[in-house]
Amino acid sequence: METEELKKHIEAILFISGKTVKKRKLAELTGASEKQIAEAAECLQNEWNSNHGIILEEIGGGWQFSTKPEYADYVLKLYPWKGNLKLSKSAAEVLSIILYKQPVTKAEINAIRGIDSQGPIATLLKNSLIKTSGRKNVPGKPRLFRVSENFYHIFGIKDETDIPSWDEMEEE
Amino acid sequence: METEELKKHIEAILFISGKTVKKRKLAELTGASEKQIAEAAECLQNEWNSNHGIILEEIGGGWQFSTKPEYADYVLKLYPWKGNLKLSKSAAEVLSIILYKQPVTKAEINAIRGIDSQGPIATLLKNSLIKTSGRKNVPGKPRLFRVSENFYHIFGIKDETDIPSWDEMEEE
Amino acid sequence: MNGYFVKLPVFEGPLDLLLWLVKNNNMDIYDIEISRITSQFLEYILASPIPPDAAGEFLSMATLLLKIKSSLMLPKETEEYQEAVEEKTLLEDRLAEWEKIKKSGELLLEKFRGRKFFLRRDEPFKIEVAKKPNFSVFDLAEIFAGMIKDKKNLFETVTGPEIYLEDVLKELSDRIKNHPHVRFSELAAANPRRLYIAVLLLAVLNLALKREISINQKKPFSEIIISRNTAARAKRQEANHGN
Repeated sequence: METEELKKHIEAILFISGKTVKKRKLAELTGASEKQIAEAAECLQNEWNSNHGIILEEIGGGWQFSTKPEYADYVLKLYPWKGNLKLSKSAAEVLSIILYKQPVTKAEINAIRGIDSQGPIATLLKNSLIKTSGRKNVPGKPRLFRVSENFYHIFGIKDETDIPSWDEMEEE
Repeated sequence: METEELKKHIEAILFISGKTVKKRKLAELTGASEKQIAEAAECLQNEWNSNHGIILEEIGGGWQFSTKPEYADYVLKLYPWKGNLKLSKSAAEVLSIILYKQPVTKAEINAIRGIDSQGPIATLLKNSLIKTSGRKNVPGKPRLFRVSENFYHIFGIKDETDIPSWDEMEEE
Repeated sequence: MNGYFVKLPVFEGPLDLLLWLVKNNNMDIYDIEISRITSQFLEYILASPIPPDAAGEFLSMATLLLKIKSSLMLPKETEEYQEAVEEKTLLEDRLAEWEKIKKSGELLLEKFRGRKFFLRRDEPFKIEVAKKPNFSVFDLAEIFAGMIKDKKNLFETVTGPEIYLEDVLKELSDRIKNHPHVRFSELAAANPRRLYIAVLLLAVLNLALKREISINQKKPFSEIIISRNTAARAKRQEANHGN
């Protein structure tokens, strides 16, 4: 498929989805290579990001459309709950633990924080920033937590390389 | 607000919504007049409908983004559970009664069909082809049914003036 | 109290407080002066209200610090001293880890603030382009016109002579004797009233049960074909003959 056509396909897919579609998925759907997808998406990004109310973003190993922040007010009038997400310091810390230690159990999170984390975990689950993913094979079979797809969107993270590594955190 | 800016607002709102937003609602959100909205939207439509995988459509007294038919397959690939809409003969009858007699109560529908219509009404509601809209001011205050915005989209008609008159059908 | 606790931050847990004390004393996180930290830690929890749900954690940390502190005062050769050194190292590792988590939490909060107004739909298009109906709006018009024209549906009332199953059964048996295949709609057309059609249907089911006829319908709402069941009849005649 030539790039011009591929661009339209990507637009349609991203519009339908309304959230991130992974590069791999885009390649699978269109039959193009991931390299071609990346080229077409960058091309689209240039076109979109200058003249429109919506922009194309590279997020969580894929691409998505988002509204430009300057138009958020109008969107929030229509969907006020979209602006309701509030993140406390403790929720951000629990989220960091899950990000770096995933998959991780509640007991492990508690051990790192030195304090019970039931509240922040519930908030993060409610806001779809984390998800449960299987159970750990230890007595009691506790649930394991991971960050969710929404996590990458909320924090605008392109992919894993966009997060400082655990070792890098120390050097600062 | 000048047209260029208004266009971006409309884009952002329609993208987030993912369904029809009425002209009146767009005007209310942006503070523009309905005439300005119509102008901006037509302008957007010209730009969109030639160069993109998605088009802007005037549907049911408002505007919405849709994928071009040639990309519609991606909806099925991304969300395979969305099949074709198959309506039974009785559902089609009830839908036609609601279309031409709206707003109409279940008792009125039953009277025309000579048979209880609970089943077909439930199916139509489930498929968002009809909606309830207020109650009739008669004993028991029965709910009134109308066709929904989704109906206009699915049957590809702009608004009420686009509905064929059934008298004409009879004359043929 | 050396002004330590002026403008005290809120501490989430004991590690949080410990880290703050280490930083405030300009200590190396990997070389904590346990005795100084312990006394400050105790001063804090005695002087400040501890969040009730975290009191246990603060107290158990205080116990740990006191234990390490006292063991470290023993001669280096003792087992307790060695154990305390290990516990101190473990605590320092935990503290270092907590520091990284805090930093990363701050980083996330910063990213979050910058991203708050990038909104996306988060769900697929409500409108399903692939959902094409199996008929058009013109078909709907036709269906409606058909129903309205067919007004007998609307005004039918059940009056007039009663219809008995026996009569209809007999009629049906006679009819089927002369015609091997009959359409249900033909039979119904003879008396297109709902009561008659209902009784007719009962009669058909009755004969089908007796295996006098077989009934056949290709799909729902299509024509019902009633056929004389010759095989059954032949069988019965055979049986009669045998008698």
